[in-house]
Formats: sequence, structure tokens, C-alpha cells
Amino acid sequence: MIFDLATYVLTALGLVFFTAGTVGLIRFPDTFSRLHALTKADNLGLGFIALGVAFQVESLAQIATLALIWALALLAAGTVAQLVARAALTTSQEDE
Amino acid sequence: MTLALDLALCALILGVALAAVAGAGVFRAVIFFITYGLFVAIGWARLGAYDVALAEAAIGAGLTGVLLLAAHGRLRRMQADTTERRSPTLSAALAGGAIALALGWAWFALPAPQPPDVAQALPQTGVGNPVTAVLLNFRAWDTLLESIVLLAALLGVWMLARDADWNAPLGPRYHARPDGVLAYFGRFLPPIGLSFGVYLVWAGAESVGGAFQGGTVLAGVVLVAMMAQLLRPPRVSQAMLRAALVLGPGVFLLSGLAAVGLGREFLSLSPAIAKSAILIIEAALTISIAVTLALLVIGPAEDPEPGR
Amino acid sequence: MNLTVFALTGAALVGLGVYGLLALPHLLRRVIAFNLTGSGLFLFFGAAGARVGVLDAIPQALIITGIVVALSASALAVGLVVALARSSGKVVLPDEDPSP
Amino acid sequence: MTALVVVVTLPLLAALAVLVLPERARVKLALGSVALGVLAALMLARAVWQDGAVLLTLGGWAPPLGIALRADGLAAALTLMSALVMAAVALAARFEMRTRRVGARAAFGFWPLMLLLWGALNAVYVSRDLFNLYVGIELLSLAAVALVALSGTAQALAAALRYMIFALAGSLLYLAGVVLSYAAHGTLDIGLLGERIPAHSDALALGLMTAGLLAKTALFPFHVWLPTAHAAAPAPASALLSALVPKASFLILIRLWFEAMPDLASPPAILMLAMLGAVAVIWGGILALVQKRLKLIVAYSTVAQLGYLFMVFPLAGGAGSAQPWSAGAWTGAMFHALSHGLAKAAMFLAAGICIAAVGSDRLGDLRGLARQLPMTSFAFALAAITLMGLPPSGGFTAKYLLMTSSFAAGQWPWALLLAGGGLLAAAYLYRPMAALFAREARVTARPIPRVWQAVPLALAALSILLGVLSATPFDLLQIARPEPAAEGL
Amino acid sequence: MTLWLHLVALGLLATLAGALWRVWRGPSQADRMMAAQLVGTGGVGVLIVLAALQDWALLVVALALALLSALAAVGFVKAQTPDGAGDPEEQSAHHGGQYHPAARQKDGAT
Repeated sequence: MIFDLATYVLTALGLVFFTAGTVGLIRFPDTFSRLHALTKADNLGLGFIALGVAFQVESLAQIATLALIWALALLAAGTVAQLVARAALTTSQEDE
Repeated sequence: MTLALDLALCALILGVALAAVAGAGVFRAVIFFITYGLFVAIGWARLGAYDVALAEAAIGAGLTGVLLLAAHGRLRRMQADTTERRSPTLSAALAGGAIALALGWAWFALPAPQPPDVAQALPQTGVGNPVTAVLLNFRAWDTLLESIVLLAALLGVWMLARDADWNAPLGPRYHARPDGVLAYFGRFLPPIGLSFGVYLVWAGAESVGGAFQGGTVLAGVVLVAMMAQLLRPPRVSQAMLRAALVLGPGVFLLSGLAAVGLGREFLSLSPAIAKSAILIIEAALTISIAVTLALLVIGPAEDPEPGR
Repeated sequence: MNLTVFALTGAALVGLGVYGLLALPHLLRRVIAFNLTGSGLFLFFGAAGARVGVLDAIPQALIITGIVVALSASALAVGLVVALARSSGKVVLPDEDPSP
Repeated sequence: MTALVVVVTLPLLAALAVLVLPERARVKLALGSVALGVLAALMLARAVWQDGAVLLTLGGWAPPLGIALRADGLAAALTLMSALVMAAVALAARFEMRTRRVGARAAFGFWPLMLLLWGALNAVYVSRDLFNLYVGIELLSLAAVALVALSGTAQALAAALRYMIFALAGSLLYLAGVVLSYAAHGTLDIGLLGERIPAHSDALALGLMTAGLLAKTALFPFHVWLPTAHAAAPAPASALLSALVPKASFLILIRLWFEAMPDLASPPAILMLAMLGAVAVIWGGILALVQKRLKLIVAYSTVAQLGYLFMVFPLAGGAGSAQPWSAGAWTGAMFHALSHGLAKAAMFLAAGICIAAVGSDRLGDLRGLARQLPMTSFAFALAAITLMGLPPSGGFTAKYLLMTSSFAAGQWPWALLLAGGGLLAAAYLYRPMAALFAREARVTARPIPRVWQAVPLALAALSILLGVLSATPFDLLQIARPEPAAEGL
Repeated sequence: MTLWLHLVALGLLATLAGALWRVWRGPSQADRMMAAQLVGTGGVGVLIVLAALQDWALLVVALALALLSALAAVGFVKAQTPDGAGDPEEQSAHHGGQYHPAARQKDGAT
């Protein structure tokens, strides 16, 4: 029961963060502030979703997989954000 | 509730596809196509086709995306001419509309036959995952030919090298700052990817996974390692490379012929050894698929500075 | 009902892809359209295979094979597009009919 | 049964071996495998001849669960014809695709691609499974596209891309039909589909598959990719592309319309296919008439010659299948496929020799070449006899059979078309022959090894022999010929 | 719980639709790519939720997606560098870590 409650709260939090990230992505004025807002929000969002779902799992292996997914997403997002920021810095332009 | 979810998902799939086809700009189309692969993978998950979802996530959202992004970058650097000729838009729209309507009509006209009973024959195949049983046992000939299709495509891509570049290493000369985040990422990812890919092949016998999915993940690992300059791009002439390419189809073909040698049908696996035989074939296939896919993405041999 | 949604989405994707394959001049976009058509077809196939309750394993296996074949074809097509652009400077097909 | 296994696996194994073995073993291995392939095809034909169709359920799983292979007389004949063409092409390529002539890249790539193409052809000839056929024709198309692009020029790349777009669109249409067939009947096996309970979606499925296969067979109006693609490839590759590749998709059409869904062969559909074939014969002939390059003439003649194959639909398909003349018409069309394969390969290989000798295939540059290359010019002339349908060639037997059945069926317009197409072929083939056999010699030709010159001659002679000794192939083609459709009556 | 998880999945899909707007709008290629990255992360989230709803085997799909969507982004970064094979960090190191207008050139034409 308490596990279910944790799931409700945590997934809702995750959803809030995802929404915040998207709003930032839409509303912020320039590429860099968008980038900045985005990476924070979606990592936290995914983290809360994974954590929330973790309260429903059937085995430890699934928790480990969830943790791995989150770690991977964190790492990838961090790396990619850094690289894209650099790339945008050196070659930033309106495309097409 | 599930209907709302599926409707939302399908609306996204269609919207993204429409944006990829109708939106101006090639780069935008490429990015929309990458997100398209992701939504379709979720769609497969909703349909209960987990093996397909895995393949679509790995191939549609991953490898095809890299392939198209790299090609777009090259075209941009060549400053290629995209002056467009007038296209027969109306007739194309009519053809597309007609085929969509025809398929839509067919959906409601289709009888629902009983499919072949895979479950009943499953115990004799040596594996518990029915999709793997179909791919590696019931319809092994398809899978064998498919692994050779990959090889044919790679040969075709290799033939696109300029004659002067033929002996150069394959693909672009990737380089990265040794202490930069890219190199760090390139060192961190391969161990995880490698174990995950191997896991997928091994697990594919009983649950979600399989040689193609595992091979695709491994190809992704190889690509990241190459992009982070941890792995040198090979040359066409390397014997090890060619051996890796033909290992999978070769083992598959020879095991099929071994059955003939033992007086059984071509490509048959006796239930007693089927499980281990399938694992061996899949392991060999995975290596070939991983190498072939990675090389398909990086492209033909090229010398970045011709004339030197 | 849910299956119908997926099947009709698949049918619409096929139509969209065929339109793109015929109407888009940029060759890279044609490759994308080809992939959309293929995956729409597979979606239709998947929905059809799921009508008997659980999804039939044979369509799943065929779809996986089809996805890999489509990737092979796309890779060759993309390679050809890049090679053509390198040697002729164009990303659209020249108007045809060779000089007799 | 063993022969069938060898026929489908040998080319693939050889392709893999060519990739791993060191360079000097490459050509020897390819030649050896081709020789073995001819032998295996002969064995298969003998097995079919003696015991009827050879059936193989792969992995021991009978359809609908598994895939069945079946070699009937037609498949055996096509396998043998392909093996002979492959052998000739390999012998010619030994000279033509040398590193010194075409560079290391093309000299390497040609061999595995040729072998893969061959493996795909054999797989398609004998497969009974619609999806397996899809994988087979994809392998075929990818190898063929790569062969077109082999020379690496901008023209070749554009031709390869145009071919690729048609091939991809064709595959998708075919695949759409396959999906509908499986969704409606739960099987992909051609034999089981023949016994199916008809569904409303069948006509759509057959229509989609047919449209896709027509694009791959390059039937008018889908022929636009063929001439440039076939002319852009190196001559040995052109020989394969023109002589063999369209036959594979045509064979699938035959399997669909005569075996899987013969009940759907309605008169309008059949007439439509035949009319497209007729237009192809005329239009391809006219375009061949105005070309100035030898390879383009030969390529456009392929567009025209493929049109004859579609005479099989009005004369032997649908309601006609139960008629006494249907056997003749069916066999005539298949005879045409065989003799055209041999003759067309001979022509392209001869064109390759001309290009090697004078460095061009413009008709003006070939004048008087017959003096320096008598064997090659004679080979071209013999092949031309087959394409015109003059006795005693295989082309004559084919047209004779088709013509007698069209008279017997009272469908004389097709007889008129056969005669007119023959005249047109004579007209467009006269021009290169007049150039080759002209009195004045414009250029001095580089010397060409006699063995190489003998290769197209042997193929052309075979295409004539097919007519002289037509009884055996005639009987072979009858073995396990599709039964007349019960509902066609 | 089932209902709630469905709602979460729907909510996630809705935010992804918002991110797609940015992919459409751009204006720079980096904007589109980052938005696609958010779509990727969100897609992983949806799959995790579906795993809880339908079958835990879907976690494997989520993992594969997380792994390979990073690959696409790295491919994008590579394609953005002047020779199509470099590393943005390396580039800025070359130019003394400074923003260098010369690298701006010839990118307008796509």
C-alpha cells in the first residue's frame, strides 16, 4: 500500500519535471538556456519515474535494470549536452 | 484508457511521419525520422511485440539515425546542389492516398485465419522464445539469406569508394580530444554495451532478445568506440575483418549442410542439440551482424586528404 | 478496436511513404520515405497478426527480418546518394533519358 | 535432393569463400564454383527429368510453419541456363575484370557480387514461400544495384540510384501483397495458397505484388531505369543484369498467377498484362532503333524482349489455362526466357569485347570490326538470329509455339505482334551488324585472347542449339507444369 | 494503479508532443537535436511505465533505447564538426578554448 503511494507520488513528480523541461524547451529564448533547462529537467524526470516504478517491481534484477537505465540516460544526456553545447558554440547557426 | 493511450501514440506516430515527409529542410526530416523510430518502438511495445520493439528501438531510432545524420553532414560539407525539379505532386498524392485507402479497406475485409501453431512445435526447437524459434529454426533459410543481404549491402557500399581511396581505412578519420568528454564516454559505454549485447543474444533463446538485436547494440558500441577514437577504422584488405564478416553466414550455412551430411534435411536441427546449435549459430551471427552494421554506417573507404 | 487504430495508422503511413517516395526530390528524403512505408506496412502486419489474441510469432519474426533488410537497403541507398553528390554535385536525380 | 541443396548453397558458400581467401585464389575459386554449379544444375535437371519435381522442406518443417523449396521443370531449366550464363560471364570476367583494366576495387568486388547474385537467383527459382522470395529478390536487387555502380562514374551512380528507387518501391509493393496474403490465409506457401479459401483482399494482394514485380521486371511503363542501368555496368555485369535478373521477378509472377492465385486471373487483368507486354515490344524496339551505342541498343532490346514473356498471360492464363493450346503457349514463353537469357548474355559479352578492343561502343567506332574480331562478330550475329526469332534458333521455337497457340486460340493480334516484334528486332539489330560487318575498317583493334572471344560464341551457339534440340528442354519444361485452374473453365 | 500508470504514460506522451514542437521550430540544428534527445529520454520513461503495466521484459527495450539514442546524438555532434569526424572540445582547444567565428562559415547552406 505504502509502495503504491510512493509510486503515485514519485511518478507524478517525474511527470512534473518532464513538463517543466518541455515548458523550458518551448519558452526559453535561446539555444543555451534551453539546453541548460532541458538536461536538468529530463534527467530528474526520468529518475523519479524510474524510482516510482521501482516500487512495483518483482525482482531485484529489475531494480538493477532501472538503475542502469537511469545511469545510462544521465551519462548520455550529460555528455551529449556538453558536446552539443560546444558544437553549437563553434558552429551555431540557423539551419537549412 | 488503453484506447486513449494508443490513440495518442498513433497520433504522434502519424504527426511525426507527416513532419518528416512534408516539413521543409532535410535536417528536420532526419530528426523527425529519429523520433519516429522511437514512437514506433513504443507502438510495438503496446502491440506486445517486444522483440520487434527492441529491433526497432535499436535500428530505427539508433543506427538509421546515425546513418542519415552522417550522410546529411557529408552532403552539407560538399555543398551539394539541391535544386529541385518539379515533381508530380498530385499523382504522387493520388497514389499514396489510393494505397492507404486500399489497405484501410483491406483491414476490414480480412478474414482472421488460424495461424500456424508455433507453440505446439516449440518444444522441439530447443528455445523457449517463439520468435527466436521462427528465426533460427522454422524459417532459418530466411534468416540465413537475410544475413547475406547485409553482406551484399556492405559490399555494395564498399564499391562506392573512389579508386584512389580503395586501400584507405573505411569511413571518416574520427578523432577526439583524449581527455574530453567524448573520449570518456567512449571508454565508459563499451563495457556496458558489450555486456548488454551479449546478454541480449543469450537471453533471446528464452525471452526478449536475439542475434539481430544484440548485434545491433554491439554495432552501436563499435561505432561509439570508433567515434571516440578508441578503435581504429579497419581497411578492406584486413583478413580478420573479412573473417568476422563471413563468420555468421558461414557457420549458419555449414551447420545446415552438416545436417545434410548426417542424412537429415538441410538446415534441420535435431531437438537434442538444437539449443546449443542455435546458441553457437547466434553467437557467430551476432559477431558478423555487429561488424557489418557498424561498417555499413561508417561507409566506404575514404582518404580525407586525397592527393597526399 | 485498439488493433484497428494501429492498422489504420500503418495504412496511412504506407500512403504517406509512397507519396514521399514519388514526390520528394531530395534523395535522402526519399530514403526516409522508403523507411516510413516499410515500417507502416509492418505496423499493419503486426496489428493483423495480433488479431488471434497474443501476437503470432511468425509475423514478428518476419518483421524483424524485414527491418534488417530495410536497413541494408537504406545503407546502400544512402551510400549511393553521398557518392552521387560527390561525383556530380547533385542530391537529386538528373532528368533522365540518355542521349541516344 | 542433394543436387537442390548444392544448387542453392554453392554460390553463397563460394561468395563467402571469395571474401576470406587471399586475392590470388579468388578467380580460381570463382571459376571452380561456377563449373561445379553447372554440374549441380545438370544433376538437378536429371533428377527432375527422372523423378519429377524435387521437393525439400527446410529444417524438416513443412509449410505453413516452415519453408519449402521445390524444383519443377521450369526451375531446373532456369537454374541450368543461369549456371551456363554464369560460367560464360565468369570466363569473360577473368579477362575483363582484371585489376590492370578496372582497378583493384572493381576487380575485387565483381566476384563476390556475381556469386551473391547467382545465389539469390537460385534461391528465387526454387523457393515456394512468398516472404522467402521477398528476401531473395532483395538480395538480388542489392547485388544488382552494386554491380551497376561498379564503374563509379557519376552516370553509373545515377543509373544505380534510379534502379534502386524502382527496386525499393517494387519490393515494398510486393511486400504489401505478401502481408495481405499472410494476414488473410495464415500461410505464405504458394502451394497452400493455391488451395486457400478465397478472400476479398486477395485481388488487392495479387495486384500489389504484381505491380511490384512488374517494376522489378522492367515491364513498360516501369522500364525507364533499365537501359541506363544495364548500359552503365561493366559488360559481364550487364550480361547478368539483362539475361537473368528480370527472369527472377517474372518467375515469381508466373508462380503467383498460375499457382498461388490462378482463380483471380480475370480476362481484364490478363489483357492488361498482355497489353503492357505488347507496348513494351513495340516501344522498346523503337527506342532501340534510335540508339547510337551498342550497349544501349542491346539494353533497349531487353525492354522489348521482356514484353514477349507476357504473352503467356492471355494465351495460357485464366480461362485459357484449360485449353489445349495453353501448354504450347506456356512452354513457348518459357523457351523465350531461356533463349533470350543465353542470347542476351552473349550479346553483352560480345559488346564487352568490342569495348575492350576499340575503347568505345559507339556504332561509328565499331565499323569493320568483324575483320579483326570475326568470332565475336559471328557470336553477335548468332545471338541476333535468336532475338529476331529466325529458325533454327531457340527464339524461333519460342515464337513458333506462341504463334501457333495464338492462332489456335483465335487471338491473332498476338501473332501479329510476334511477327511485328521480330521485324522490329531485325531492324534494330541490323544497324550494329551493318557496322560490324562494314567493308571499311576505321580503327585498329587491340588484340583479344581467343578464349575470351570464344565465350560469347559458345553462348550464342547454345541459344541456337536450344532450337535445334528443342525436344529435351520442351519435355523438361512440362514436368510439374502448373495444373490448369479448375475454376478457370 | 493501472489507471494511474496509463495516465502517467499519457502525460509523458503529451510532454513529448511539446518537445516535438521545438524539433519543428528549431531554429538551430542543436535545438532540434536537443529536443529529439528529450523525446528520447521521455520515450525511455514511457517504456519504463509500460514495463510496469504490461511486462517487465520491456525494461530491456528501454535500456536499448537509452543506449542507442545516445549514439544518435554523438553521431550528430560528429557530423557538426568541420570535417565530420572531429570533437567539438578538441576544436575549441585548438582555438584556445575561445569561440572562433571562422568556424561559423559555410554552415548556412544545408
